[in-house]
Amino acid sequence: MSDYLFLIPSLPLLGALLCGILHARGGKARDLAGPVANLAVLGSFLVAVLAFLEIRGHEAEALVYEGFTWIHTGTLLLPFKLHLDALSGFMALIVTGVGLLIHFYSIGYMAHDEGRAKYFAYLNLFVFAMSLLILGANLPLLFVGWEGVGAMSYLLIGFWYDKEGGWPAVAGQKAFIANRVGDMGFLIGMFLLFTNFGTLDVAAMKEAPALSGGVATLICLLLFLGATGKSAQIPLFVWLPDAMAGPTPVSALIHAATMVTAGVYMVCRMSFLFVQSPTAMAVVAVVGAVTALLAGTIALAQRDLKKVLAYSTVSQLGYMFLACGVGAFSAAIFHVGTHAFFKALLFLGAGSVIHGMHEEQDAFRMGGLRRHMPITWITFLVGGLCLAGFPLTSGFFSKDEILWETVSSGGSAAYALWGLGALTALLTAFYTFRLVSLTFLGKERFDPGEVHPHESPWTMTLPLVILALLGLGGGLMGLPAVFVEDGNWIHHLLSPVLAEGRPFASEGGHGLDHAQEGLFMVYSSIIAVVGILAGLILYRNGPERMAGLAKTFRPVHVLLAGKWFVDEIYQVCILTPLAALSRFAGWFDLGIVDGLVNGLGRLFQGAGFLVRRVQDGHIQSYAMWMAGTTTVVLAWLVMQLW
Amino acid sequence: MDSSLPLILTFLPLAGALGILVAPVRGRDGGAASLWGFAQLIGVATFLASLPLWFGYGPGEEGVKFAFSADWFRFQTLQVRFALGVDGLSVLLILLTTLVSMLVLFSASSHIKDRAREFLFWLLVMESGMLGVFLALDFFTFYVFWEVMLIPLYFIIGIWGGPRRRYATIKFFLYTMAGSVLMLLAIVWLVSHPLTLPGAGGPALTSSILDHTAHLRLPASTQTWLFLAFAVAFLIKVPAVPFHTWLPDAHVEAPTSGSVILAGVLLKMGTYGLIRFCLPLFPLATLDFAPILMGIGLVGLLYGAFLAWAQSDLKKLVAYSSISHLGPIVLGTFALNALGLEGSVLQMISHGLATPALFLLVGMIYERRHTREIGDFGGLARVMPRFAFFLMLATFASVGLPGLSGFVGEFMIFLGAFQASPWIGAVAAAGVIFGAVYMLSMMRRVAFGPLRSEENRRLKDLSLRESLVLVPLVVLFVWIGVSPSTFTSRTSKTLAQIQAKVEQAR
Amino acid sequence: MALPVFLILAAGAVFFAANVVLRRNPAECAVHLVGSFFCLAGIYLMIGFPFLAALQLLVYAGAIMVLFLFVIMLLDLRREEPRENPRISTIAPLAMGLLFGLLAVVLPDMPVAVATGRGAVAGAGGAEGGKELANYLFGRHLLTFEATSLLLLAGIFGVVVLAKRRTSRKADLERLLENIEAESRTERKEPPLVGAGSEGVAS
Amino acid sequence: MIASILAVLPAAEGIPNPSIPTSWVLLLAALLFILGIYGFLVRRDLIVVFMSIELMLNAANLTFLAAARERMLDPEGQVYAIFVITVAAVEAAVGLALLIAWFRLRATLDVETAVELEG
Repeated sequence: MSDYLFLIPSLPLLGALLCGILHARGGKARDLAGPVANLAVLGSFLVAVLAFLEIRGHEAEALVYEGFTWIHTGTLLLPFKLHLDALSGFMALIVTGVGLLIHFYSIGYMAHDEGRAKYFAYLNLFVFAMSLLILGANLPLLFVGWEGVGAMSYLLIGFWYDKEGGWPAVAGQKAFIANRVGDMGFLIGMFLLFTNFGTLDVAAMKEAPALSGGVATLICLLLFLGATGKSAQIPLFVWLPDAMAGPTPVSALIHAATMVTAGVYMVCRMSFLFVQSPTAMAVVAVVGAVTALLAGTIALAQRDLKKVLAYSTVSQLGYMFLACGVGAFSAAIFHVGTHAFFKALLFLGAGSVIHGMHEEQDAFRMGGLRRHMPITWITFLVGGLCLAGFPLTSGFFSKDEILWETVSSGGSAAYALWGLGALTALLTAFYTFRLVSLTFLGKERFDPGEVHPHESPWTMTLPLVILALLGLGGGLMGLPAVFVEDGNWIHHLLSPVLAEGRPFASEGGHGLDHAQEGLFMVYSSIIAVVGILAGLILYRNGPERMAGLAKTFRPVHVLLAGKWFVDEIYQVCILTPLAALSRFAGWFDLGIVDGLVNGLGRLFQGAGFLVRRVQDGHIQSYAMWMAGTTTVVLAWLVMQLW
Repeated sequence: MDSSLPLILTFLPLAGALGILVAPVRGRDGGAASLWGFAQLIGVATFLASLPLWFGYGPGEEGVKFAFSADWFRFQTLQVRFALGVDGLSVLLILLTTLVSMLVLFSASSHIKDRAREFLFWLLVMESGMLGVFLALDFFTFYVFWEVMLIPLYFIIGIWGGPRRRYATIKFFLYTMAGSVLMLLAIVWLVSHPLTLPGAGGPALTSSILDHTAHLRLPASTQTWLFLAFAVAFLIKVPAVPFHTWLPDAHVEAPTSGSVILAGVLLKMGTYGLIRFCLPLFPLATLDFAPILMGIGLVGLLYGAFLAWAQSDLKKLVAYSSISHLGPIVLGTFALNALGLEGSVLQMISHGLATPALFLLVGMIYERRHTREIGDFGGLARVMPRFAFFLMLATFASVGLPGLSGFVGEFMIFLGAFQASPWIGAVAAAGVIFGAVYMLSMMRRVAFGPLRSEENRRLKDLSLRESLVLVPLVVLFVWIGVSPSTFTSRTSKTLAQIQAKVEQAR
Repeated sequence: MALPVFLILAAGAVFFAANVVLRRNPAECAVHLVGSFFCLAGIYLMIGFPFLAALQLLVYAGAIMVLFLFVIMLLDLRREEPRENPRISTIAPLAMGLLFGLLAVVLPDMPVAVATGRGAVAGAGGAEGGKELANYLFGRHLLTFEATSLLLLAGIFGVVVLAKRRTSRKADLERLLENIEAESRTERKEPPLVGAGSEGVAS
Repeated sequence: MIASILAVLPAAEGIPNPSIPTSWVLLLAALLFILGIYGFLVRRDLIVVFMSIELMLNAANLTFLAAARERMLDPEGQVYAIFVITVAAVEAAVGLALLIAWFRLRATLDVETAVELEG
């Protein structure tokens, strides 16, 4: 029972409150926000490291911190319980570690933005929510972090809410609502879990007996819907590219390293459930692979630096879900780790480029920056190599492991999925180095008169260098068996926590041996090198050469540049009908329902008018009424007599 | 042992009101300042008087505390008693009433300029009416206070309201009156129906709610129509979907303080009544009508959300949003399990905090810009950061962001509803999306985006006094969000008894 | 033998009554009403009430109708214009026809209360019938008799008060002239007899 | 010819002129009454309306007397008839006075113009 565990979330929370107060005071105090925020995350990182060592050290299965009872109603008992085991420990390290680097980088990046204190408050709140997500022992607590992270990304994306005609605010809202759609699935999944397991505590659910196939599949699919919302997979990935409207460090932290991996973490955390339903695993794998390919193709035709990286993130996330789908949960987490390093590096590099080029984001109007920003150039190159999967880089090892696990998971689908993965790897390498050569190589395509790029200050370049080293060295965490007998350190770390399951293997798949593993490793390195060279050669001196090619394949280019028109499809199929439905509801409510009520009023009024017309002032008409009624009465009497 | 606390709670505001009516005050502005001061003093005193309830009725308590009862009038064999008391169900709502009333008294002076004396009189009378309803343990006491509560709002909307106030206030009054007349019919029938009390020899007439709740045995058919009579009266008050059209008009035309009290407390009368009367008194009918009413709750949630999305008037949007937020409460109540009931009570409190905050903010912006069209706003966060901060918090609370009060209530309700019937629970969870859609789009169009019009540029931010009024609400958002069990534990025993009463009949 | 005479008288009464109602000129109506009263008096005589017949002639024909004629002459009333909206004048005859049909069906066998003993005195209608009637009138109905005398007294006072002139003579004249102009403007057929009409009233 | 008229005069004994059935007299009264109502409802001239009222009163008188005759010339009937006549006289007097006052105001007796009471 280690009670220092609650420090990991509470330190950033404290930091956020302090920054909030500093922001409220304004003036000079705002400059203090940066350091305060960094200190908070540093503290949290150290605690995470300490906790991680404690677990690794004497094999303590997991650290648990039991706080106050949060919700206690009838059979539902949800204490505020934090639980750090190998999986959440590793994730905590990444979140707080990369988070720290990004906080440090943000000091320089946001130096002269007058809302910087508010920015750091939000960033700290984000780390708080993310750590809550990772450490939450029961699903509702995880959900608190889950939506908290969504809210923070909403605020951070819309940080510059009055720039570009208010577009960031719209992007933020889009992100929040897309997440909310996913959260609906997560919620219903939790309800089902509670009705079936009677508890929502992850550890308790793990021990509980297995569910029947159908229910398990339904729950897994619902949880996966939540994951697609958060980790931007096929149905709900539209918000991530627009999320680039936020400051670049935000994109680095949220949309590359931490938040988007929350979905993968949740799937791995519930791996014991996913393993129980092969169909759900298949769905996860297929969705992952298809998303990877789709995003990869879109990235080919993007001009905006950050948009390319955003789609590349969606694509890499697709890889992670592919890994989860084929049962290689530890490979997924390994890729989460390495991806966090090099993608954060690429984003921060892009940030430094944009910072230097005074908010210019269009790669077509850059070029030749290697002479102006040497550090950024080298670190960006390293990042690009990792992303492309250049042999021996961390990206290579983690992506290769995923591809290897996919093909070796047996079953007919394995080869198809591997094919998709390999093709995406080729595309990734190609568009990465298309970007690198467009931005850094070739001649300057901007007029040096009014734009003079300069290298970013050391506070920004230091994190780049650190991340570059991590990117290169990251592969050591999971060396494949071919190199070192049991070099896959991360696999051993996570295996006790993650469930083992080869959903496809059961279909008589033939486990491949080491020789094939080496062979496939050669395949992926060839793919990477080919992609890199293609990217370099075709885009060496500017986009003109490829422009011609783009014209010949006009429809393909339009399709890709238009992002497969997914946004437009959603707009037409979902948003407009819903808006029309709501307008109809508005009209219906006022017209019909309200009409009925007012109608009742008018009915009585009308009746009043009818009666009034009888009193028309003529004496003789009154006499007429009298004579008439007496006659009628008389007639009635006569009838009676009869 | 009769405790005098409920008496103080009920009659202190009334005494204050009478005091204000006759207080001879002079002063620069015709003595208004001293009147406001006096009224605010009464408001604070009532709130302080209600605090002992919080400590006296701790977690895990059950049964009626602070009871007070005196003979009122005798009618042949029926001895009607003026009975007051507090139990798990009403303790939180009483505290909510005193808090909201106190905040209204502090915030109203900024926008009620003319005839302050009458306004304060009616406001305090209304507060004592509301407290009376929550405290009442006797049918007649309940019905008297139920009517006493209606009349002040009729005047507050009618006199200090917006352009179409007469139409709105008459509609509101007639609508609720129609419902309460139905209820009166049922009450009269009930009270005239002899009840076999244990140990009291033969069947005797009594008008105490508790006796009826404990010993009422009715055949299914009579239960049905009695249930319907009560249910319709309360569904009008909630307001549930078919009977909701009075709410947007009443809100749009009411002055800010009127809207705050209407949304903060009056709407809870409906749901409180459902739990207090419909469930325990007519268990068989409750079981028959539970699915239908869960459906009504669900429709309220979705229909309210869609309506809110279609509004261009800020105040109307918030009004429809409260219809959408009360839908789940009805849904949770008729899920008939611990989760649903406690979730509904908690959601009542959290809605009672979030919507008043939203209305106060709408009022503040209306005082500055004199328009409620969302289109006229934009980019206020740049000019009024404090306003934007509070608006953001209130929106997140009402959208149900975890960590704030909205989420816990909705989560428990949806889970309870899911256990009652999976499909309704699932669709209700979908309602969460629409809730986010219209609130967030409202906030974006109001606070974020570029500063379009010149007038917005010159707006001054919230004054210290206005912010102080909002602070207690925000603190409670977080407190309920972070540790809801301190609140639900107070209601769990009483609600368990009510649920047990319904279960017996199953 | 008396039946034919009765029928003649009845027909006369009905004829005169119909004319009272249908004639345009009020003066003619009055004359016809008098005629109808005579016929009625005759009928009273025939069914055995000579005192009543006399009374009828004296009071009704003599006093009341003279009063009517006097007023008609005083106010110089012209022919009455047909009504613009004939609605009533179409419905009324139908209603009256229906009513008469009903009465015709009902009245013949109307159960008349059993004759009281007193009435059996033979020859009550004869010459000394009046004495018998007088004893009855001042015996049993003395109170009613006195009441009617009071009524008459009140009537007289009423008439005097009503007829009193409130406004000055000149004001009356002006108003009358105005009204006459107004009335003459509304009369479509006859030319305005301003000259003749005014000095008649002025006397 | 005088003889025939004198013969019509009621002989001393029993009900005079028994050959005249009372129901016929009642029928005559009814007819007169109805003509009175018709005049009252249809005519626009107030004076004619008054006359129609007189007509109705006479019809009532006739009914009284017819009934009295049926009951062996019961004086009760005659007394009522007398009262009816008296009341009619007073009514006519006051009515005509009102009529004159009305005329002084309006210069016309047309009933159609008096619609101030319209609802």
